[in-house]
Amino acid sequence: MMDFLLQYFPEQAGLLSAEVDAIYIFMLAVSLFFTVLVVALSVIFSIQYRKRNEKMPEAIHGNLVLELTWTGIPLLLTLFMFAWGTAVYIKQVRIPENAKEIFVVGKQWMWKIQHGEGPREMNELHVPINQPIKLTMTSEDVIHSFYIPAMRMKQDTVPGRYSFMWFQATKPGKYHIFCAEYCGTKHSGMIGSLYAMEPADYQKWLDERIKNPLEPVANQPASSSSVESPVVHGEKLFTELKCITCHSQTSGAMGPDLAGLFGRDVKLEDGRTVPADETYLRHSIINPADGIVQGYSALMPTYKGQVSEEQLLSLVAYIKSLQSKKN
Amino acid sequence: MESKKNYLTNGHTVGSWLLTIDHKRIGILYLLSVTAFFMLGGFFALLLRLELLTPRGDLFTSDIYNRIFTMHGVAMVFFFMIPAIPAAIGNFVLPIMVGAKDLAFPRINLLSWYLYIIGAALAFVSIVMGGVDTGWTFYTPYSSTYSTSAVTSAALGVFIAGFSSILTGLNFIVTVHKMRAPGMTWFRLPLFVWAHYATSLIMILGTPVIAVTVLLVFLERAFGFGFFDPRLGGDPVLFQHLFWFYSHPAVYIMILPSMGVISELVAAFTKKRPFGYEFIAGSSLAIALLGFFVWGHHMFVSSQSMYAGIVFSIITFLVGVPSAVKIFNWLATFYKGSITFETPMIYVLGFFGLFMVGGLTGLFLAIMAIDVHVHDTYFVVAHFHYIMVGGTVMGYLGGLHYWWPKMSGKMYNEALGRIAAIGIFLGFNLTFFPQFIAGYLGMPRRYHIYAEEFQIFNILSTGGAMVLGLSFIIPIFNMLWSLKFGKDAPANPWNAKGLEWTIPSPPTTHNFETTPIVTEEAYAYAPHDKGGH
Amino acid sequence: MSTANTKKFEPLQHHFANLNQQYECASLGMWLFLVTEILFFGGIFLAYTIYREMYPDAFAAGSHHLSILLGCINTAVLISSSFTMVMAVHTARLGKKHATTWFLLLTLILGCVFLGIKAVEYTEKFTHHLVPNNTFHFEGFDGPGIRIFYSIYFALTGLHALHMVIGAVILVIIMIQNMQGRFSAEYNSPIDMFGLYWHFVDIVWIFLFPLLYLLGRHA
Amino acid sequence: MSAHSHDSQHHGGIGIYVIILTALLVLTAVTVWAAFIDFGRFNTVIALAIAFFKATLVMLFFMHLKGSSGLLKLFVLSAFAFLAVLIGMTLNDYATRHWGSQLEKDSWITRSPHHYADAPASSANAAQHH
Repeated sequence: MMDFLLQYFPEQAGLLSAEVDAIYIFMLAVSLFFTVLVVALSVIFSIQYRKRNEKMPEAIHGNLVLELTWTGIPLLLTLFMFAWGTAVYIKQVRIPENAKEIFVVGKQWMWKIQHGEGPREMNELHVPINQPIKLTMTSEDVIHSFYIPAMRMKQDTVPGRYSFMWFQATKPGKYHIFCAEYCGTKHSGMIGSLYAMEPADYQKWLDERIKNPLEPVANQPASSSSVESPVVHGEKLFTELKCITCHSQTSGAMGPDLAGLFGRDVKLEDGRTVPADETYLRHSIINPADGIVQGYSALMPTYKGQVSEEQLLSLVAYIKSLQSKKN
Repeated sequence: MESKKNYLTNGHTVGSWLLTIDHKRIGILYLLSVTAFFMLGGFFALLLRLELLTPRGDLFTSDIYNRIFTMHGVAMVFFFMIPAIPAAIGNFVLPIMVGAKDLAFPRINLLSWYLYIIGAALAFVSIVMGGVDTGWTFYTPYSSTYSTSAVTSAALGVFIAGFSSILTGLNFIVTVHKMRAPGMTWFRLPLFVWAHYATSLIMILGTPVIAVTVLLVFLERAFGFGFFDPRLGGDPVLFQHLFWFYSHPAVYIMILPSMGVISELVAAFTKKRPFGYEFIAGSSLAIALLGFFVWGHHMFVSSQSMYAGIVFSIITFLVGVPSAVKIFNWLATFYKGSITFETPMIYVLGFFGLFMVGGLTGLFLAIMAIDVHVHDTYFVVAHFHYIMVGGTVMGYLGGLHYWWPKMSGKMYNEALGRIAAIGIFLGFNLTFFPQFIAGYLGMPRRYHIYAEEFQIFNILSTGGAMVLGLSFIIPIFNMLWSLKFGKDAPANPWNAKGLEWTIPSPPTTHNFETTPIVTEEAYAYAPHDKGGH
Repeated sequence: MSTANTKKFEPLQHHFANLNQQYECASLGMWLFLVTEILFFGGIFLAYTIYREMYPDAFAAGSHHLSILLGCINTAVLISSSFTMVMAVHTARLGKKHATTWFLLLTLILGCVFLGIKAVEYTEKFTHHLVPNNTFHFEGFDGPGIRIFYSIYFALTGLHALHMVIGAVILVIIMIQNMQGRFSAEYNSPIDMFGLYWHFVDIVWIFLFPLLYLLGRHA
Repeated sequence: MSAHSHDSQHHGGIGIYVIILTALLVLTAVTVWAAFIDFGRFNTVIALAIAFFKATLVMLFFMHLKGSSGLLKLFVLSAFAFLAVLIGMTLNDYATRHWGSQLEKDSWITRSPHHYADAPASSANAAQHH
């Protein structure tokens, strides 16, 4: 029975796929039971109480006990469904610390992916199995949604901020990647494939891709053609764009010291305290005026339009890495 | 009695129809316009299904396909589902049911129809100008900055049609509160009126928010105001909050009137007072009010915070319970009834099966763990079609057949009616059940080109769509046929209780000769049950 | 009632039992319409709330640029027009036709004064490139929030001004009808209903003024 | 006057309207004055409180809500209530978004699920990059 059912399920290739399928099967059972109950009762009553003579039936106003039972039972059932569903949802949303970070940028009708070690991919994602993978995603234009049916996971990529998603492949193979949020003409063409590989194979693929990278992606600026990790690329940009002049970690520098900034709460000039997550870092690069740190004047110019999403990802990755260099 | 002029024969000039303030004529005007839009939306649906026969996009280009599914959505949601039962059947029947000569504001009722027509004209202009390709949800930033299609005129069309819905809701609430016949206490009102009262509350409290949202999108698109555009600092997720604050209660605007119709049909064809009348009436109000607290379940994966998602998820489960209560109460009414199976009753049985599947799959989607997997896939498409077509359209057609003798004075063809009902039920299941399976397998919605492994389900679905399309044509012929060849309808063809069955069919312009005095309780079928509480 | 040319105006419509039922229906209908208006403006107040949380500095800077003097005068003008409107309703109920006409005229004048001041503010914004289309330019603050502040400012005050213009047009019609003697002590619900609408438009401005003009003044 | 049964009682005449007019003008002055004093986060609260008070004054007296049926009051309250639902639940989303960024920190809801512990310590090369 189970394998009959499983052919109508996408590949259970993710750590949580089985748990999601378990809830789904439970819900199928509950729905089947109630649908059969209602349909059977309506058929039985229709046959049993079909009109036989002109006598009008007795009026039955209602029965409070019955009402309470068929309000109570569905209520308890739904609360149980809620509890189980939320428990699995928290696992789906909570990203383990030891996850390997991969950057994903959705652009109208393609997925641009970059690994922590540097190699870039277009519409393809190679990952090792049995290791949590954290996707830091954003979009360059409209809302897309990175969807891997085999992992039972999807997350919208919203332009203007970072959104996160994690999965852990358990079975090697090639799986679909779809764009699930309507994004324009070739929304149905914005697809790709996920290659889950044994860690050894993955490492071989990675080294090979670092040695001779694919030719640079068409519209990438020349400076990023060499395959360097976002952190290294970010550091280069940090000096190129002269961020170092103000954020020079020397005392009396015009800009706040960025080492160890990521993850800390930052007190702003206007009294708010904001957690310094990736979205805050990206926002401060593009719209510095909105988040001036307390004690500093609004000198920083905006870099909007001068940096692409990939460069922003590299800068954010570099700033985050400053933390590890310091402690 | 026949010689007296009834509302149909009271004036034949075009002006007497286009400038009428008689709620019955306005109901007929609405009936014609919503049927036209139902056929337009249905035509787009058939084009979609034909295209999806094959994984490759070989009938249309992607761009045209996107415009077709958007226009299918806009035509069906804004111009058929929302006005269908309240404006076409409700306008006609509700004043008579409460014992009034007309709605509280007849002229505003006519204004409501003209606003609907202006909104429809603007939507038509956008179709002529190449259609809209944003989906009926108009998600920004695509709809406000990236789409090059005629979004502006479609947005204005939806904006104006929204006010038509507001005015209908306003009219119903005032009529139910202030225009009831003497003796018609709240608990003697037919359940149809309760359902429309709850629906009107949603129309009043929800529709203005979609009006202002569409206005903000218009301002952003036309003048560059920066509300939802991330490049100007706006947040697209705020649009989703504003949009779904209305659009989820809007699905209750679509289903509650149908539930009202089902309550009437169940009572009339089992010749019994509905079991738990107060609970059915109460659950209509509960659905209407709770419906405003659940919109976030459309946004579980839209980078909405986890905690907000949990709150929306639990309340979505709570709003599911009243629907279950209604189904069980209708079933209990069957018990010890005297059931006959004219066409409306076939639609009721069809409604039970389809609405059960629709409602329960709604619980699937309320579970966040499953919704993360099936959001924006064909599982969702199948779910809301089971509720909209399985729930609302079955209720609409059931109600149309039930009150047709009263509206037109003619009896429709019983056999043809039953064939259509069964055809719709079978065709519908064949169309949408395979989509549940394709959805869970991961087939995303709004896809012009899809992966090969989903093809078998799409072929079945297209086959079903042909059967469904044909079955929907039959009732239209049945009604037109009845106008010419149907037997003259008596005042009470179903031997049912209700003020609308105490007046001749078709009724006179002023409905009642003398204002009726209501003495017995609602649905007083049982012989000795004279004293109503 | 000396209505020379128009056929005798019959206040009670055919489908109502008596004038009182007609008045209660009109009153409930008008209040329901105001409920929809509250939620209509509510949508933009939500956008205001969210973006003010996101860009507090930008909203403060934008608000500084608005002239408090004109805002205060406008608030006082609108509150007084509310007063004259309620006086008009009061005198209409007593059947004093001329007093009602005067108060309606006063309300109209105050309404036009309000719109005049609004026009002054808008032209000042147009000349200083503060209209949030692509010609938008604002010195002193270069974040995106400032452009959103002005988008919300123009959306809110624009919609409010539109409601004022519609109100003024209806006010003129009612004034003419009043002078024609259509209203009496028994039948004056149109004036009453218009009064409700006018007071609602005043209430919207009562919320608009502090939220837009008085931001961050204490900094 | 019988036509409008509901407001025959508070036919208090012009006096009440003048009082309300002056109250509204004074409250406007108070709002402006309060805006220039730094109450920190409370500035907004005060401004809104005064605005709501002025609005209720207008509704109760100028719009004759005071003497009218409970039904009208119920509808007005429900309008503000559903507006509060719209703003409140949307703020609930925006306010708790930043909680997500503390997911890594160990709090009772985000304690690292035990079964990840046995996932193979991420392979050597991935570790050195963090």
